[in-house]
Amino acid sequence: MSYTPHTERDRTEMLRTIGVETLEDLFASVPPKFRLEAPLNLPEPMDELTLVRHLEEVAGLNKSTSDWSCFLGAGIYDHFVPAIVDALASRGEFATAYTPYQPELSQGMLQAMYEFQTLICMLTGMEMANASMYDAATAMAEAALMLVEVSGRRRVAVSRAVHPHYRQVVRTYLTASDVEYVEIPCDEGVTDNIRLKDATETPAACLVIQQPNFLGCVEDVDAMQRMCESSGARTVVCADPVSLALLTPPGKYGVDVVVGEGQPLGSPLSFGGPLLGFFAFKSEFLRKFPGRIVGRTRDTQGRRGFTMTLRTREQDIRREKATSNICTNEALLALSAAIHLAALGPSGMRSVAELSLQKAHYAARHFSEVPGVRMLFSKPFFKEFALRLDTRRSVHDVCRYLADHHILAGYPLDTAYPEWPNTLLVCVTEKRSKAEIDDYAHCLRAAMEGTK
Amino acid sequence: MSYTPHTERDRTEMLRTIGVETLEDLFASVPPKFRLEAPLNLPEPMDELTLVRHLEEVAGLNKSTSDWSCFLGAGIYDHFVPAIVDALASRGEFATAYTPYQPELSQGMLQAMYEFQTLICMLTGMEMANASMYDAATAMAEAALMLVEVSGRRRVAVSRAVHPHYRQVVRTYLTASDVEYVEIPCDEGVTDNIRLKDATETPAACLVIQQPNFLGCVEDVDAMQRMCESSGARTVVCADPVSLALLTPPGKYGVDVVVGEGQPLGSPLSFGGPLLGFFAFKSEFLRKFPGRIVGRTRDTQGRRGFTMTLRTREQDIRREKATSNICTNEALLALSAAIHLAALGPSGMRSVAELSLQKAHYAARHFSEVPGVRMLFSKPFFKEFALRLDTRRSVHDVCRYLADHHILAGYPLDTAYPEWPNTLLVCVTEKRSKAEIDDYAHCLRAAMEGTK
Amino acid sequence: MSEPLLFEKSVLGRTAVHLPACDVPELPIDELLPGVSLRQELPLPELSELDIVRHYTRLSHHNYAIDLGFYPLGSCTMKYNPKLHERAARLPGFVNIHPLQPVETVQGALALIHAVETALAEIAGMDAATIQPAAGAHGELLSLMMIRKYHRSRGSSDRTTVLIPDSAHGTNPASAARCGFRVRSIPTDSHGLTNIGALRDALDETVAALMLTNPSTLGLFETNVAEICELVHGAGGLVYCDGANMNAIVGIARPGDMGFDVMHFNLHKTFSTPHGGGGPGCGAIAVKECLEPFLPAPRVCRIAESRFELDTDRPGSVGRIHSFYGAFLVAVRAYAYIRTLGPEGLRDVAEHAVLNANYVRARLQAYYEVPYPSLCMHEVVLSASRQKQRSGVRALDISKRLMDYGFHPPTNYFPLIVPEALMIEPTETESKETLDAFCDAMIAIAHEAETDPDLVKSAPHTTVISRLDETAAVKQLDVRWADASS
Amino acid sequence: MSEPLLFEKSVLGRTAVHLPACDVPELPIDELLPGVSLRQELPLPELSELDIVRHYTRLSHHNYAIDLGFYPLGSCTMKYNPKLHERAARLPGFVNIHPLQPVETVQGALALIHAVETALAEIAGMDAATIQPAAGAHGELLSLMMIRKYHRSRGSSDRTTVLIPDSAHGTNPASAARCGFRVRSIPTDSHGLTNIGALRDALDETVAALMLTNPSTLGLFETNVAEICELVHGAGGLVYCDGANMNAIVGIARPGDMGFDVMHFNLHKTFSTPHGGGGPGCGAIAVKECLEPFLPAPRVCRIAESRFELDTDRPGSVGRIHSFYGAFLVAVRAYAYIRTLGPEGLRDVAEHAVLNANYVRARLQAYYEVPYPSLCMHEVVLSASRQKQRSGVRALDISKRLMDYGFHPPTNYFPLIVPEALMIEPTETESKETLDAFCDAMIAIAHEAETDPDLVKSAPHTTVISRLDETAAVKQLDVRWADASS
Ligand SMILES: Cc1ncc(COP(=O)(O)O)c(C=O)c1O
Ligand SMILES: Cc1ncc(COP(=O)(O)O)c(C=O)c1O
Repeated sequence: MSYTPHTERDRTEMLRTIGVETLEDLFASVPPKFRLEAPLNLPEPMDELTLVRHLEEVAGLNKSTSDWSCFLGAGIYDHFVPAIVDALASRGEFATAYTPYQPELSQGMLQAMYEFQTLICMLTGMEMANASMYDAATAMAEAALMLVEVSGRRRVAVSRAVHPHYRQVVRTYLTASDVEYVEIPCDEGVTDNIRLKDATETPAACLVIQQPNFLGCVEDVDAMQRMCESSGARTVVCADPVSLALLTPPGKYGVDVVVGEGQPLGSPLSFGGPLLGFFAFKSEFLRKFPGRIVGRTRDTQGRRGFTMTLRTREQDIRREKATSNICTNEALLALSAAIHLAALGPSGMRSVAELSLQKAHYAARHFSEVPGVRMLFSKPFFKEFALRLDTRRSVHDVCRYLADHHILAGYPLDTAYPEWPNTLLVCVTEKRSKAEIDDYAHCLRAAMEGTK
Repeated sequence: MSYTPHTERDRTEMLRTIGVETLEDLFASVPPKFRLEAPLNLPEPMDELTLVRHLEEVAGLNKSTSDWSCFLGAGIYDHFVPAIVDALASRGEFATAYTPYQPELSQGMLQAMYEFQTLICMLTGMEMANASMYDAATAMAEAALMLVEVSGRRRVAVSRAVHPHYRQVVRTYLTASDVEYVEIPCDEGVTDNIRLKDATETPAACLVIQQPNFLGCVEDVDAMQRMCESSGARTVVCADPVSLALLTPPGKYGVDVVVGEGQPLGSPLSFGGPLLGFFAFKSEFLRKFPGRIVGRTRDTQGRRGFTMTLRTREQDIRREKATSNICTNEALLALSAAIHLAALGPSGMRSVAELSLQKAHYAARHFSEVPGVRMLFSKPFFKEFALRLDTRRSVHDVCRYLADHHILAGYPLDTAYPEWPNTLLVCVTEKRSKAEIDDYAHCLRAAMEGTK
Repeated sequence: MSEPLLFEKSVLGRTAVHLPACDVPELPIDELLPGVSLRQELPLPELSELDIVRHYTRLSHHNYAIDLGFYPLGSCTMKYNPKLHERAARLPGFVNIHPLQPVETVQGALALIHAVETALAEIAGMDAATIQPAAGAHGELLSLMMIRKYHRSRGSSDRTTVLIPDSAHGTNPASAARCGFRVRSIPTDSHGLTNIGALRDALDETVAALMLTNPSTLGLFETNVAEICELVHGAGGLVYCDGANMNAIVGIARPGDMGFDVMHFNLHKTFSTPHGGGGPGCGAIAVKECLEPFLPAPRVCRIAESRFELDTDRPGSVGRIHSFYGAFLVAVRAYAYIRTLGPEGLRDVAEHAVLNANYVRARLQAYYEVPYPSLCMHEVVLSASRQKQRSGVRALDISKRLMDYGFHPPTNYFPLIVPEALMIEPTETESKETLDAFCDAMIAIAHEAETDPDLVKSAPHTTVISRLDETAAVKQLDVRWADASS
Repeated sequence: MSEPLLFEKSVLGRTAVHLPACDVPELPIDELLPGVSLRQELPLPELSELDIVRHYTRLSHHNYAIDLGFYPLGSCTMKYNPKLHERAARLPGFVNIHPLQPVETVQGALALIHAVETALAEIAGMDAATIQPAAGAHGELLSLMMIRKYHRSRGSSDRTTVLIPDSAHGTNPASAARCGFRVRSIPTDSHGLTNIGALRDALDETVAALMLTNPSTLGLFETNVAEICELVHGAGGLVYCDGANMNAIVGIARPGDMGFDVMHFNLHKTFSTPHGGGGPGCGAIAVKECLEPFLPAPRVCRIAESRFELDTDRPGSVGRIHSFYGAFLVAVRAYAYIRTLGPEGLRDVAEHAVLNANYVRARLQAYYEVPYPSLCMHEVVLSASRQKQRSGVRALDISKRLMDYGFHPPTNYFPLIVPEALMIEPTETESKETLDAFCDAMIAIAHEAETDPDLVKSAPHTTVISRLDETAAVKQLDVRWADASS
């Protein structure tokens, strides 16, 4: 089985046309010593029926949120996705196309990307947006590197309230470019303004913050933006796109770059991948930003058409002088995000945000009533909040107890923040029902009692 | 929620254009006494998220063959369906189109139906086939009525080895037309030739048989066809399309009409509906057959095109003189069947048939080794066979025992054939693994022991 | 570009899908099937998986559908088919269940059928319903069988006539004939309604039933429906409602309240299940108590709050009419629809369906003849007789020309009593913008019919094929491919 | 017909999807978010569900894809993407799992990742692999980071140069630059292979690595690969294999055996995962033991026969390069592919990919210049320089004209060292019939270039739009819709 359509006769005729005897002959340029004698050490082939069964079995080894209550967030969110998203994005015309290098044959995807860019601008309040990045983490790293390039300053300040994985990725990227990485501590769950001030006294290319931040709290983007402006540092805000239906968009404050994770817009949890980085920026960076962008123009008959543009920044033209090395990005997830945003519209997006807000606060009130449980921070939060569990047994034990009740309890913060042992980051989206939240509270109470 | 796109402003403008004040005014012709005052007594609306959960719950109340081993056949078969069937047939362009009344806009479906008709002819060995019927049962009834009309004989003979539901449907249809129904008994699991001879001595319009018959056994179509020819009766064979990959097709014997259930070709079990009746016939009936048919022709520029043809038989033109009342049929399932047949091709179809045959016989050998269990008939069978269970407890109890082990054991024949108490019709398709069959044998043994 | 046939793409020895090897001990086939005549050759096409994917993807691009644009085919209710329903109808718990499983293992399916039947009875204003008929015509046939048996059960086997207005859909008389009834046609009066005088004249002791489409195929509500039902009942007949047009009155008025005894729904119309290019459908029927005993077996019945059974013991029943219980997966979609909309949503459907049709009527009445110019219900029937007279442009030409504007044409030449009929049913899911674009096109075509009739008569100009030779299709009948070389 | 933008279809107050009512007690938002600045307006488009379905269905009809036809885009390996994989990648147990779930609850996912990584290492002839890079370029970058750290870990922080042949893909030099390396270009010799002399000259103690694409973007196998690797190793450098062209040699030969230290795969090429119109992809890399410690964290590791863990304790690692573990659902598809094909099937892929490319080469070599006319691997690079010289018809024109024949064009103007390059990669899933039709079209166009060059230069003539003004696209930059009225 290899999806090759060749019959014996096809092969014979084709080999004759080519002028060789055997398939083997075609590989004459591969030195014989490198030609495998034995087959690869891989499992034997499976037919479709057998494979489907096997895959169902493998998938069945996972506990999915189809059956379990998900209170895990921390970067990947269990938001509602309407049926039309996959019904449309999965169409073969989109899914089995390459990057739209030939615009005459790719107007569908090109128009969809132009619309995606517009939607991201609308959501973030920014002037321009590219056609996607791998994920939020790499979008953030690329934003920082772009601003290093623009500013000539080889120092990047990142709030400790930024997603720990994203910080790690930024660090990986900066290390490779020998750019200095400094971390701004948090205070009460938000970026510490005073330490920020100190840190930006040494000239930094940019400050990177997250809104709402990893700990769930709402940052004062306005204040930090003004502080950075006075020190000449640029700003990168990593925004939860769902929160943007509720919060003043970063663009309003004059932020330089807004990046973020687009997964909550129409993509499932997918064990964390593929993801969708979005990247919105001030138009002053239009020769500097990474990745693809689609523009509107006219054809020879004056009809509107779409094409990839500003291509001279890109690797295939500029090679080592390109603004980034990115090539294949996340077009199909961008398409899903566009469909999702169109399907929800302003009222749906606002509902999702408000429901998440209300339910998260309801949950926070109830969970923190459980003896031994209290809120770690007192700052305003959106859909995630951190709990401190006052218990002799570890928070991991508590999580395990809830897992026995088919609840994914949250993300133990100590993994990334050793300064906060026995804390748990809990996420509540619009998909969690009151019953599920109450059940969590109930189990949490039992777990806390059992551990005293 | 009603999928209506109207805004308040749309409504106002449209009402003004129409020249009425309110939506209510549009219903002036409905006598006020009939206008509902109170809303219908129906459950309140559900949003998508809530509804999906609800439907998953309802579906979850069923035990599906995703988790249970299915040895049930009796007209609906658990055959393998490759992924491309639904991937292609579910495309909106096919699924959300109406009957192709306007050929210029419906060439896709029309060509697919022409191909379906051809595939059915290839499979059955017949000259022509229509574009589908509701299901095998109604196809059979319509075939009988067509032959009553053609022959002028108001008597139809049906083998008792035909699916009991189909026989009931035929009877319902014949009763409504005051046509006599006679049943030919079985002998050793096949239609009794001697009784058939007796029955066709009184002139009958046709004989209806099934191949393989409901009891799983292979009928001697050739012999019956010759017998009927001599008595002037026409023949209708209801064929399992999967068996046609293995058995000489009825068309070879000169049969007049071949009908059958197309579900095994690309459709899931679906709790028995929607189904796909197919209807293939000798070309002499081309002014008499029921339903739609697509023909090939040319457009004004000489290009090949497809259109519904021989329409003067149909109800919309001929009204009470139409050959049938059928209008909407089963186009989308016919499309699935065509994709399925194309995907499997001759080798795949033959594999399915041979695997079913081998596995059914393996199962029969093993099951009938269980003490107290024996084969009810000794005739050659294809993928189904009848067991007699020599037990004090009922066969339904045995089935219940196997159900406790997540096995759908089969169809207790006594429901339809009181002459055979404690018998079970078992079906084994290519999808049943050796392990599943062995497990069945094991449970059957335990059940039989437990009941002694 | 035209697409070759599957058979023309076939190459000997090519394969798409593979099956597993046999995991049980194998025996020679002729040992397993002694004396059975086996097939020698199986002349199916041989293609690769990619061939097949391309073939059908390309064919799909040659097919107009609701998903692509406005489809105002009158009497067909081509409304939006929610994608959500497609997902619902693919849940393993609905798809992978066998109709003969023990009832304990299919309680969800039975509950769903029961819920749909209960909802349909409520919407109809009737006492019971069944989803078993596979399409509207099947529902008609079943109903007539029940009516026949009803009369016989009361000793009157001489009720052999069914009255049907001349505006009725062809399935009505065809179903009546299929059930052994003599059909008598009732003329339409000058307002487009059933001619009561003629009906009165036709009513005698041979009348088994009147089949009335309400709203009618002219898009008009039969205002005298109460009187009509009384008359028929008075003469000992029953009244059947062809409910294909329920989209106009769902949640507004109920056939049962008007005096009808039995009706059919087309779930593939009113309840938004996709028509699939010609099925599957579901022609559920609802009946008054007097007809309930005759419903086909088996019936889903509730025996406890959440416990359902299949009742096969129905001695009065006309018998079975489907291999199993009807189009279950179609019912799943209809259920999703009913649960999404709720009572207010269903009423909304009717209101906006009627609003849309009247809006089209109002915008086009200056350009096309409107034979019955009152307010219409869910559809409006125009006539191109003015165009035909002035420039020879017929309803068919206008229909074909609409394709060039990107629209599916309305139904044409039906109902038969309207010359050059153009029957337009917009449905409630279309926006004002779409209706305006359509009306603009219709008006432009009316203008073209005056100024450039040949342009219209030779349409369509932008489709994959132009008009087809229908006569040749019959005369040189070719309904299956045959290898030229064989 | 052109399709308006979402925004142009938006109507104030229209809605598609509804959310549930709030089932918990609600508090005023400003009480929940005290002092937080809230958004006043959210300028997203407002459409009905049907609007959206039609919009994207119509857009899809304006997009060429493998599912519609031949897509011989060189270097992109546009092979059939099995539909079965789409179903697999939608199993709830794969789709609805969170990356931070306790590992005990995601053993299936970890087992699958482990199996894919193990298979890739075997196919590469390497010791370890990771699926974390999101695309080929990401894999390159990660590899270079690892190479950088490898050298530093051995005390040589002055290895700052990366050598890259001039035929390489643009991502190679761009990735090197992104990683702080200086790029030095190595010329190609007259046979289309790496110029060994030039390589030798370039090798000094600043060289960190050579990035070699094998088979190269000219579709040629680097016959001297062993010598090349030895030379680079001898100079203290590492050798990177750009494995974008693995489709030519999968199951035939292994980069690890040839001397490469690290390579990337494009699962969205060789392993048939759909390219999605520009992603998602997966640029998995495989490495020799010496680089294993530098692989990014976390790593999936098997701690018992069927028990997997996520190892985050990797002190040598270059760090994290993805938010989580890479494109899991892409890996699911690649897994399905590898399990479907097995060892023989994978070899089959390479053999037929190479067969197809050589067949196209053989059929076209009389009509187009073939700069390197030996047997090729999975793709053949032609040049339109003859056509350009004779009639001014360029590679771009030929590409556009191919659209009129129903084909997607080859890659053009790459590799940069071939003037008027037409880079044709048929892939193994295309049939001889398709290749013949394509070659016939190419030959016809070669003829048209002689007889009617303007026809070719003004192509395409049958697409939804004609050639676009790319200059205007930059000069009058419009990369987002803005309401004309605002
Ligand atoms: C008025 C009317 N009655 C009956 C029918 C028959 O319905 P079906 O096609 O579902 O059999 C139709 C549909 O075409 C119709 O429009
Ligand atoms: C030779 C070669 N190298 C690298 C790449 C980059 O891969 P990706 O687009 O997945 O980043 C490509 C793909 O375009 C390629 O063809």
